[in-house]
Amino acid sequence: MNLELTDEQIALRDAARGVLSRFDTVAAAREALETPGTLPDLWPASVDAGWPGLVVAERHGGIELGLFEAMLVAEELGKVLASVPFIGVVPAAALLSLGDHPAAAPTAEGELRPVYVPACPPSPRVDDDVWTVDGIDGERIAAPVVHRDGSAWSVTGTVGWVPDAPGADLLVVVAIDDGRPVALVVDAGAAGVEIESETRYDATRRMANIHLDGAVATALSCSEQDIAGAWYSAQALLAAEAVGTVDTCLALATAYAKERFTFGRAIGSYQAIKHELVETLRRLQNARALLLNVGWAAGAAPDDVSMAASAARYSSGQALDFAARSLINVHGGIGATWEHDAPLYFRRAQLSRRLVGGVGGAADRLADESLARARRAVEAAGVR
Amino acid sequence: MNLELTDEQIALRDAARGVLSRFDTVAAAREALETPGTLPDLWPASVDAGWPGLVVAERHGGIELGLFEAMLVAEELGKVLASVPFIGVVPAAALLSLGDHPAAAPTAEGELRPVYVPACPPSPRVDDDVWTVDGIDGERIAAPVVHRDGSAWSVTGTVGWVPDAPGADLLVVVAIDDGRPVALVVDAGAAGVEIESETRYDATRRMANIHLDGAVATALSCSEQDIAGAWYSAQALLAAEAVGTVDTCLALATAYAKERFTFGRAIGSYQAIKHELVETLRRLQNARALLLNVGWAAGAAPDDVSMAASAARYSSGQALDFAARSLINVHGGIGATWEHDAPLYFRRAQLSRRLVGGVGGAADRLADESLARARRAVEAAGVR
Amino acid sequence: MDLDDSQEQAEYRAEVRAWIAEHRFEAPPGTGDMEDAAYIEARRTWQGQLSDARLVGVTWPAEFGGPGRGPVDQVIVNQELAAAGVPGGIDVIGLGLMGPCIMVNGTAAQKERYLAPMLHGDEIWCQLFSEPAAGSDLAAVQCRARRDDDGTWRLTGQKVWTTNAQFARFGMCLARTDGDQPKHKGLTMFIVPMDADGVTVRGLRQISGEAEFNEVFLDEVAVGGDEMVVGGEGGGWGAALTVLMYERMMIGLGTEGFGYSPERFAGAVAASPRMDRESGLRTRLADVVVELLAVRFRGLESLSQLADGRVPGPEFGLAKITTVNAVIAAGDLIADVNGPDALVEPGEWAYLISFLPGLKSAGGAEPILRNTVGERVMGLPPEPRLDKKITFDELVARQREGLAA
Amino acid sequence: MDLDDSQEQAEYRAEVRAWIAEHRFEAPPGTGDMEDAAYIEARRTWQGQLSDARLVGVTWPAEFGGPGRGPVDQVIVNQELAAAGVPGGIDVIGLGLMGPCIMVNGTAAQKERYLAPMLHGDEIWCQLFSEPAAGSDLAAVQCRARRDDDGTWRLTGQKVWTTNAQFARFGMCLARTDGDQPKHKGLTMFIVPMDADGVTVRGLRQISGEAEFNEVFLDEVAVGGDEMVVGGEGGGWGAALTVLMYERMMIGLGTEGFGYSPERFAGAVAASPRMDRESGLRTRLADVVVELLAVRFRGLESLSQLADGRVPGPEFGLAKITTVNAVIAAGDLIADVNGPDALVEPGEWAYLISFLPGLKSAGGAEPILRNTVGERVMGLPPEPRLDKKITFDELVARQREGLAA
Repeated sequence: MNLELTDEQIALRDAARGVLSRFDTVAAAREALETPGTLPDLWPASVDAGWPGLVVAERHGGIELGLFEAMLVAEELGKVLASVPFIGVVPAAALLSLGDHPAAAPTAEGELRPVYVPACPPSPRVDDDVWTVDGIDGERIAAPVVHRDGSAWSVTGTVGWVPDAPGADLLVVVAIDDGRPVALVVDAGAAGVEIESETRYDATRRMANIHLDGAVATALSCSEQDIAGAWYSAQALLAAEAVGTVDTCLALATAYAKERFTFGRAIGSYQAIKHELVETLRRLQNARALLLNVGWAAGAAPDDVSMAASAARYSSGQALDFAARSLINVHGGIGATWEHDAPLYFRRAQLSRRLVGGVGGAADRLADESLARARRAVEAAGVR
Repeated sequence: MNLELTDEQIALRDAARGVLSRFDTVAAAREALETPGTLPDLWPASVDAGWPGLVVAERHGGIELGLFEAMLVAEELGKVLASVPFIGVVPAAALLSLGDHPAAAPTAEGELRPVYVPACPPSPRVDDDVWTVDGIDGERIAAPVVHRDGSAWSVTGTVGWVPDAPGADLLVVVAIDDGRPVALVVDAGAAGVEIESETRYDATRRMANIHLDGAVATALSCSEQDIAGAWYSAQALLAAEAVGTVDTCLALATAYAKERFTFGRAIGSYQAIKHELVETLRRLQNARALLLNVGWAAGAAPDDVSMAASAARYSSGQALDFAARSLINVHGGIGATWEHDAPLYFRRAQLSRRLVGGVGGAADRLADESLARARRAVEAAGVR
Repeated sequence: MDLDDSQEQAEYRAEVRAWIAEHRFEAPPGTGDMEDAAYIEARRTWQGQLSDARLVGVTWPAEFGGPGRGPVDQVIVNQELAAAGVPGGIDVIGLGLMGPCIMVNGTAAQKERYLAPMLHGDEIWCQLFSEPAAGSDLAAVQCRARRDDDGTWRLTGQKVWTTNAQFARFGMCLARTDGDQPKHKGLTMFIVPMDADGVTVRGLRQISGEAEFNEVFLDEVAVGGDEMVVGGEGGGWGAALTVLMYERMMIGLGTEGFGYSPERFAGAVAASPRMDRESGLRTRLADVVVELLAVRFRGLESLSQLADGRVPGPEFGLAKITTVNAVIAAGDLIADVNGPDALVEPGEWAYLISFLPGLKSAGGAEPILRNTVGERVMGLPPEPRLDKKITFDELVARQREGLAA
Repeated sequence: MDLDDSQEQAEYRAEVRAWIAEHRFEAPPGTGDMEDAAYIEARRTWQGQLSDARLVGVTWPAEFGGPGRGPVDQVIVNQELAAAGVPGGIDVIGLGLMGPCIMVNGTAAQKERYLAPMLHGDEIWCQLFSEPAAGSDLAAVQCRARRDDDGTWRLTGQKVWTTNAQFARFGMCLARTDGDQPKHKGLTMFIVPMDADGVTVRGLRQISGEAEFNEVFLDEVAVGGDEMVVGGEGGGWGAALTVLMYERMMIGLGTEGFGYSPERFAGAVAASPRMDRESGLRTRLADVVVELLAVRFRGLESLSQLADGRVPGPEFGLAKITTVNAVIAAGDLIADVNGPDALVEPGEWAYLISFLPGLKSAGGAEPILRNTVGERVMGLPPEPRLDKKITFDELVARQREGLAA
């Protein structure tokens, strides 16, 4: 029985921390709000650290670590609001590696940058078998569709708010081929591909709305489970990133509560403040425990990954919303001013919870999985 | 502009308080838990006070006051957990009076006791036009159905958990006749009527599951709006009753917080306790303001009654849940013991929120009404 | 139970409405760039017109040039102005807070000198109370005032959250004149000419990037002699309490004025099919609607009380708590339903979402409001206070020690 | 990241499982009437058997007759007993709390006299700490002990929340021996023979009507001389702290043992079609599931720490807060979905709903736990304390004054 980090995991995490400490990413986050487009390019450092190849198989030149190791890096990114193409890269790299695609090796080496264009597997609640994507207007819409013309494949559809898409060389698109999901590789520069760069509210998060109109595509030989796995990886990475941000929010709020005095006492001595900080700690510890659940499931219980990743995404998203607001509250009025760092974490929280199916979508999924399991258990008991 | 109680309303409320002060209803609530069936019969006192005829027209011998006045009485009943047939009687009496039924006069005089068998009007969200009732197993089921045989009417169906049904002489049943709702009068002793008395968790609340199987019925000449109004009256009365109970919970908790000491201070001086009590007060004041909304709508804006009654039911139900739990929490362990009064209020809260469509159903209805109004506003703007 | 006007009120409303109908085309727009001198000038002129028509400072007594009407009449004026889409007086701080403060605490000469130009919009006022280390705990202000040999008071310190400072003619400033007294004593209220040497005003940007407030730096500012003291030397805390009481009333009666109506928020999500389908969204909408409906009727209740001549008590802070939290929930729901595009800047909902965190602590942070209601309304015992029986200078020294330890 | 046993653990588990498989048919049922002497006797005998097999008090050191294994091994035993549907030792209080208290604080003679019969189930123990006016604030106990001329200690007072008192042979009682000391001083821990004259045990019924706990009244109970004092005269608070530390560990590791699993609660609502349709129900289920899953993995985390030889700190109280609130939410959801019939008594869900409010304050009320975590884990400053520097008798007098005022 051991849920503690291994020495290798600790080394990976500390290395990530070391890489990121060379950049003032929080100052860069503010600067980018003032002057859009000024974010430092962390991609070279990310390549040096081997992050694009983290989950790529060794035979493709990758490090062949697991999802949990990628989550450790994501947590460090979240702590300092680093703008590194990661959430969108790791699931794409995993699919390229699983599909033994020629782009896997240059991805691992950082020569090619792929991006995962996310699609959500059908819920056990819904009777029909629909894969959905984020619509630009907030609605859930049907995933892109494959058209075949002999051996030539093309893909058509729209996906909103894809993280890390601007600047990507390749799109790894989940699309529907005759009712079944396939993973496709599409060249970002191909005809029929429009990548419309966007930022919203959090200047550190580069996104794009992707319009595919008969874009030439090649199929990856991935299983349906691999394709679903990419969605849950993205959920888990967003969860880990959020946990990192919560950690920072709590540290900043706690420090301030010890040094700020009102009515003759440090404000951290008042129950209202103290209990709010403890509540953040409670949520942080719970969310982090759920990251362990994902890591364990990814290694030992693949059937549990969907539930574990959804639980982690939901828990961490709620924790981040609470922590970012609490960070402002503890600071009082000054925490709601432009010059303060607190709004940068708040902006991160506000945008992140609405990406890749949203935190609410993860809650729905978690409930659906729980109900489906309970119903299967009843059926199994009836059969016995 | 005046939302203050009139002198007549204050007199009515004080009279109710006076009547109830002659009984130790809280002690009776505990006694009935120990020994089922021992509740004092408050019906004679209720008749003396004129409550059965409160909303009955003067021409039928009633006092012809409005819904808001009945809510003032309900609030007093809720304050002391009085077990008086009221929530079930008032809407029934109103329908009998509106339908100019011969039973209206003996109802007003307390000679006959009717009970309202509730049915919920269709929501603006649901496309089909289904009136529903509480099923015995917690599901929402279709309202009873009318069968006509020439001029002879009969009704068939089941309605779960009808408050005040045991001991009633007449049932005022909402049923569906060829797709439209009608209000029917059914003799409680008629063939095909089964009134299965039940209590659950709160011994002060007498209820019955009602099974109608071809029971002979006569139709009341009430409008569909009157029939829907009966449902909203029941919501409003349950809301007012809950507000009364919250009031008592808060008073008891506040008194204890002033006299109980820990760590050398009265516990009410700690922010955790103080802020929880203030939260109860906030919820109480909000719920009470929403009672005023109902009272105003009932008098001046009939189209707003559905929304106002749903809002009041939801707000007061949530407030009562909070207040009853908080009453226990403030008392610590002792509040969770049988001998203490706190569990009596807790039991009231637990059952009440699940009756007559439930507090959650009221929330759903409130959302549906809000969305429907917003959508109509958009349409109206489009037409203009 | 009657939400309609009394006959007298209806007559007043008709009169107000008629005047506005006649003059609305002379009014400047209701919102504009508060850094733009021309816009400010237009608003100031408009306040003068309203003042001539007796439609600002409605509750100001006749002896100070006001119409001397009741607070419900002020609400009627506000409602009619809002219905016509026309702004009220620009100097909300002066009209609502600083004027009453001078009426209660000022000398005859001060009333004579300052009230008429304030009412007419000729001289705009700002409130120099809060400091970086004195927000909720206002009595902890550190801005120091000392008297020169010639009797001139000189003020040095930093104030914050100052609305309208960028174009105000005068500020009402709470400063410490004696550090050897306990914190609530030794405070004095000063009138500060905002154009005096040593006054620097700097815009303070909020989360949205907009400067809703200012910081004001005072560097050895010579404000004048005792004729600039309101409420007497050492009487600053009493004068400040007057202002806080009026502030509570303003906030309590003003929530609908912010546009925080349940209808607006329901409208923002009604178009999405997700509302009918996904778990929790309708319940969250119901939560927003029920809270804001309750605030609406709580507001009407207190208008009824005002009409009866009763002033709302500190429980009014609860309406502020309810409103702020419900609107935060509304913004959250709207962005959840409409996705990242709801966060576009500039944009209605991004602005709302950015604005609310600051509103949460403005006018009393939630724990402070709850303390006040618990103690003053419910009679719960106060927390032990460590800052009341020692001098202010000693208190500050102890805090430094506490930090070093 | 590995939830499987180490090889050593796997071997131990196999050994334990084999013993249980062989003897499970000799075991009494896991639940029974705790007022029934025959059932108690059967449970006591079973504890003796387990003790002979070294399957109770797994962490008790060899010098006190225990197997001296690690806490993870105790968890393995608990898991295997639970999996086989067989109860553990009846004397959970003695084995988990009172035994360790005597090991740490007792005299050699006390260890010799009491530990072996406790381990074997021959003498069952109860904990006489809490009082009606001393729950969260345990150091405020008022039960008085005075020494007779012949050296006999006599105890008078009222204790409450006493598990197993109805059949305990001994109680460990915290009593005040000196009211002229500040409250944390002047306390002494006594061993009380529960059959002594003047001891009265009364069942204390909870919301459900079941007596889960007892009240114990002590009326001039002669417990014996100094040989009955644990931890020395005036050393009661130190001895109590030992117990509180072990209590925290018991609660922290024990939540799944209560049957509070996400699967159980999801199962209770899965049959209702309303779950797929109505707003908010699925979100509420998700809230329950996510919290209880987190508690499960927090528990596994701390087992990993225990396996590493590290003892979980006070943040463990947070798992209790999470569990209690999640289970309250689960009961609420289940009754909302299944309607009034979910509240039938006796019944699984009515019992759950009745049980939880008491659990909320048991083992530390939520505000106290949050204070502890905030101060001891996060290093936040404590609240000012008014009760530490004065004598206990003076403190009680002041409270009376406060009430009279």
